[in-house]
Amino acid sequence: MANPTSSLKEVGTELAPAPPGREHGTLTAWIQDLIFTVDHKKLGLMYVGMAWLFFIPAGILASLIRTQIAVPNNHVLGPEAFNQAITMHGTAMIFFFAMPMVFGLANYIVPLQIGARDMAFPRLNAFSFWTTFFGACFLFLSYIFGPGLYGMGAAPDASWFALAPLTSKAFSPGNNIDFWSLGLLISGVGSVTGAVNVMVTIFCYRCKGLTLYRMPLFTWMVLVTMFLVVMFLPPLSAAQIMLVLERFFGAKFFEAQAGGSAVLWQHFFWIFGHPEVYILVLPAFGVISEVVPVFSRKPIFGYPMMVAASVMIGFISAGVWAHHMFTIGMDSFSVTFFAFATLVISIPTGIKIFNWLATMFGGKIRMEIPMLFCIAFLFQFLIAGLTGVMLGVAPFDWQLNDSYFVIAHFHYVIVGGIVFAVFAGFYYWYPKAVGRMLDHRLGLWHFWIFTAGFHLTFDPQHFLGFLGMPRRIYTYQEGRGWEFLNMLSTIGAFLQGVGAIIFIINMIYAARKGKIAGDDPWDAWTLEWITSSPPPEYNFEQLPEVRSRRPLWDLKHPEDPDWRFE
Amino acid sequence: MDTEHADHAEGVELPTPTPWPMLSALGIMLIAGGFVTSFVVALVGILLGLIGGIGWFRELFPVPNHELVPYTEPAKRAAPIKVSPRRISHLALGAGGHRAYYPLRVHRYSSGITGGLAGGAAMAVLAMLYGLIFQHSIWYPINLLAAAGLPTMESANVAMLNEFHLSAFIIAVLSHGVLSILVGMLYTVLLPMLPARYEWFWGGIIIPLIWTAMLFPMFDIVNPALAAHVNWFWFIVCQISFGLVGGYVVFKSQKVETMQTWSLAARMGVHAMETEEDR
Amino acid sequence: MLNHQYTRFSLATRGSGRGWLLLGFTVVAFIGFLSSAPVARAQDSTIRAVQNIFDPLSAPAETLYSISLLVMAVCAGIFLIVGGLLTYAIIRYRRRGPEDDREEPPQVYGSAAIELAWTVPPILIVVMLVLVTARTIGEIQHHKMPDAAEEIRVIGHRYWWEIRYPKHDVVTANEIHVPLSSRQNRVPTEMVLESADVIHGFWVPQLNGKTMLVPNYRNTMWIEPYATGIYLGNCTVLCGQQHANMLIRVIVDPPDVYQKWLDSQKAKPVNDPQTAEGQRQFISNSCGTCHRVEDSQATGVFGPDLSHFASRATLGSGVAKNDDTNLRSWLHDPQVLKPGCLMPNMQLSDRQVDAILAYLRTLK
Amino acid sequence: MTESALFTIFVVAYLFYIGKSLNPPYPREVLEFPWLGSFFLFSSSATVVVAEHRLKKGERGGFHLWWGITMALGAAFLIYTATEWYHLIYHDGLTLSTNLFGSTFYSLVGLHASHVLVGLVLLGIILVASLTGNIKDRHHEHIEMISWYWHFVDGIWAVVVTVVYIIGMQ
Repeated sequence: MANPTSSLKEVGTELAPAPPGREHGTLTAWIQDLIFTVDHKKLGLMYVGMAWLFFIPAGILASLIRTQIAVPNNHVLGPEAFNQAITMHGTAMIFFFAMPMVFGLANYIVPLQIGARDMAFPRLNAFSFWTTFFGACFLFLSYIFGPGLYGMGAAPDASWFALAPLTSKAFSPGNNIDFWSLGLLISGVGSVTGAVNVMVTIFCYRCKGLTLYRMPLFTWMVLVTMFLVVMFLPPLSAAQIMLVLERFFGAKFFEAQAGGSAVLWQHFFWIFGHPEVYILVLPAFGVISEVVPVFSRKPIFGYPMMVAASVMIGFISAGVWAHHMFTIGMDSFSVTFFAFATLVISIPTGIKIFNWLATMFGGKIRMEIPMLFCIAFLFQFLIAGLTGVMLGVAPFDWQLNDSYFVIAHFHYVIVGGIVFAVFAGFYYWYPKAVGRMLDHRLGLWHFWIFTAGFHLTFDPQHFLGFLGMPRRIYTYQEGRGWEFLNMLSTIGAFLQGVGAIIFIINMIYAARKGKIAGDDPWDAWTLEWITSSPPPEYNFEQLPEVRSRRPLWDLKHPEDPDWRFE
Repeated sequence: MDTEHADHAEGVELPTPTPWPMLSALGIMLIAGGFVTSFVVALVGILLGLIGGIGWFRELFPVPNHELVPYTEPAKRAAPIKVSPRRISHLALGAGGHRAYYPLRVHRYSSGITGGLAGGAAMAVLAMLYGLIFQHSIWYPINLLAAAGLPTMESANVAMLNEFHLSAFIIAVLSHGVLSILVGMLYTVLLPMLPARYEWFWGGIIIPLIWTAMLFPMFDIVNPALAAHVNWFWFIVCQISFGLVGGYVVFKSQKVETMQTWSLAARMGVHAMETEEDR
Repeated sequence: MLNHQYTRFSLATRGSGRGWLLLGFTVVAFIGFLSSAPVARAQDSTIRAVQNIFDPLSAPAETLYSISLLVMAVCAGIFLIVGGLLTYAIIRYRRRGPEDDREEPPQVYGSAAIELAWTVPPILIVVMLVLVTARTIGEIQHHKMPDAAEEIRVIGHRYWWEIRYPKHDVVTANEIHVPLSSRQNRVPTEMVLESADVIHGFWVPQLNGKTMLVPNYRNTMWIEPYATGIYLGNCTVLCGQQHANMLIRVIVDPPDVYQKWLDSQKAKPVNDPQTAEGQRQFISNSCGTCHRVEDSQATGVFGPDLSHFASRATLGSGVAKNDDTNLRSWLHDPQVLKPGCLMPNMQLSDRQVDAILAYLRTLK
Repeated sequence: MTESALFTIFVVAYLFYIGKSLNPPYPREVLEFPWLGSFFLFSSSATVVVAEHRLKKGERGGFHLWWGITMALGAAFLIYTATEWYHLIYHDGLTLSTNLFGSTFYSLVGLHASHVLVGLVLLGIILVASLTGNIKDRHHEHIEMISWYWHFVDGIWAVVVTVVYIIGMQ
């Protein structure tokens, strides 16, 4: 990695004149700008836009899935369509909604928070975005070019963790699995380069005075996240390369007849798969750690512990992957070890929850929309963590694994945790990016409908798991005790859809008619609020200089600044 | 790449927008597309990737392309941060209501470790004494403790419980040691929060009783062997012995102020040492 | 060992005060669940369609049940405490009006002491849970089988189960008969789980947790049911299109009934001359390349063994009742009842279907 | 870091499948210890250091010479690997799809070879740029990075040799 200080003085000598032919306003100019841009803010917004773009089909697939299993012996989707739907829903939500959302927020917010003008490698940043985007397009093209009947395409159908022998040529003869592995490989390239870029940016481009120890928590969590991406995405890529070699060149990695092991794939997949959860959830923690203090009007409680806990989570997450595989027939020592590691990871997570709680204690909590989402996040993530403990206790997991309880658990993490944090972040930073506030009343509708829908959807699924309903079944027979709860869950899913539509309406409405935000609508403390909303292309006229964790507090309260107590 | 954002009087230098990264990415996608469709697509992809890559390289070499982005007009720039009119309220140091959350002084954490070990030792001695008196074996309580984690111990009979088992010994010592140290550490923090005059009573007797009561309903599942063989009187005596001995060691140690209390006090514009004296 | 489990079961659920205390902790977590509990105790005592993991009827499931109660109690306790604090914080410290905006609250950075205080108890809980987990794992995985234990091999195929009884030389499919175990006469059943193609998962919640069937691996699990009935379960690992209809039926019989069933499965099929035409059609339409019928030319191994087909209650791995209407539909086109299953439509005429149906009905 | 993780997975796969191939050829029968290839690659690590040293001292000619030697050694390594593979494929009949050994061997060694190839391209770009006089002081950092990459590739080869030719042949 380059050392930025060594040549800071050296100014580029050949300045291009003002670029010709880049006038604004027309559609072609807009598209040209999208393709050409290397600005971290535009790319960040493009990431976020891409995330919402793929959220829509993935969400529609989710509602189709729920419709199919709302009642026993239903025929909305056939078995093939159902398997494709669950695969595409899972893959798209993880890789093409949540991951771009993480990268989008990181891209947009991190340089602003650390007082930098842009990312370390702006062109690489554009490349990362486009590979991610094209990877996603590639996957969805399978609906057109896949090996389906009657000229229709067929999407991958081996579920998002694509367990090994099912994906081999013998059991999945078409090329839809190839769409899956190649699409994710492409976007994996984008994610890794993007992660390296963010890491270098954070390490080398912090403004004067912004030591690691003063860095905003969101940036800290993003840093840990990017480490995880760089370390743990390659195992998935490697496994996918093996799969591609196997499917195209007859290699024998996972083929049972040649002595290959289906277990190996699961190990590789989950070495990636579990840290992936933290890749997604740590930035969510970051958002919460930004929003909760600002709206409680107190600094984050126990900043050093928050950082330490994130780093610990990052480390421990490397050693827990096999808890997804308790039912695979491991020996008792391994089972015990992974159960232990899994339970241990609940400790730093618990510390975080307590710290957020302590931040709220003694504060003056402003119930704005971002804070509402944070509070809901705290409740839901608490439950998600506790169900995670239940799953971590291996003997209990033998009952719960691969049942609807697991579905409920990880949707609590991903929807109840990450998506809620994303909403919180959206309501929080939307004014910064657009210059206008999201509407409060619509926000309230969105919050309450979505939260109600969320609980109606996923609370009953815990009990479905207790009642023995396995995941990924496209139909079930009457009399298993699942009908009522499934119906509830489906109604909830549509309620969530309504909530999401209100949110989209809010975004469109606010972009045109929302209240003008001003530079610092929330009276916040981190550097992104020091510049105008939306920020100029170069972010800051003058690079800021900070003396504490809350530079804006120092400016707002010169009589009692933070730096006096560091 | 390090010279990308230089300040000038009239604006800031930023990298020139460029289509090459996007073209390279498109090329990569088409190469992958070649796998699932036909090699022609892959050829186009390789071509695009090469064009993109070369274009990108020329963008950077020998000197990265830049353009000068002029500053926006002053009216659109961010306003300077205004001084907040809000007052900041302060915690009244030493006020009763807040003490429970932010103990001003805690015992040394090291005293927690020694206290925990001492308490643990006292408890172990008592338990082994019990074993010696009633079962004529000091290994009896050790095996019972280990039965929480050892399936073989769980179903063992009394004769087996009286023998020495290495694995049981290791598990028992480890778990007992870890638990003792942790509870000792907890004591360093908890004791200052308890009602000041009767620390020994709360820490020594009430807290052990509380955790015994909490353990009671789940005892069957946590450690069925112990649940089956337990002598509750001695069990509670052992727990209290921990509380008393551990609590005593911690209690006797010197209290130290934490960084947090210092900065908290200083934050309030009150000098920390003075406040201490005030108390 | 076993006695322990029985007593613990009764302690934890019935009568004993401790059990009630424990249940008290979990009440919150159970509220929604209890609403479905009446369903769980359905009237039909023979078909146990509702497989509630909190209503275990077999030794290992019961051990899992007791540890799950512990974990849920702990989690419910934590939820009450943290959730309560959170609710308290929201109500107590919310902004109460414009006057609150004039003042910032005290700026508190943190407190190492209090953080230690809330770090240690979780560690204690983790240590306790790990100990219990380790013990339970050992208890189940290293369980000593008595000599009388029954052994079966369960081989997962795409969308059906092959069941073999090596001690008795019996082969059947989809419907697993196992003996009842009682305190006087312990007969646990040890299952060896293998797969012929992709990964499957075996799960009958009231009998035991789930275990995967992985090609090239030999996994084992055991059950020891102490209530008769037909237990329904599912394949739990996505194995292809008909994963949802890869249903499991475990039939727990009293020892004498079980013995009778074994004898009937060992008996050779009778060659009824009236169905000779059906048998001929069966062979000539190459049913025998995939299916096996004892003492005949049909020796296939890809599909379920049909030697005692008529003795089974269901078709297509539990997808439909084994009656004439369904069987006729199945023979015409299996893809109607089970779209995506590996048995192709053999394009049989009505006459052929009738003949084969009559033949299959004699395979008792 | 990414690359290390990527290699780790292939190494793990190789180790996992050692001795699990169901049909010949087995590693012991067909592999020979790559003395020559290892020599080429490891010595190139030394020459690249010399080249860098020359560059720092401002000796353009020496830099070109040693940089060129590094490239030649890298190319020689690739040629060695190619002949080894040619021998394996046409003489021993070991291909990617023969057995587990073939799959893991070619993927691991191939992954490494592709990194050598990328390294060669990077070295080549530098050489061409330097010969045409386009290398300025500001690029020294990049040259340093490329030489680090080259060392990294060497380090990986040490691991590959240990796994494939020492552990794998027992």
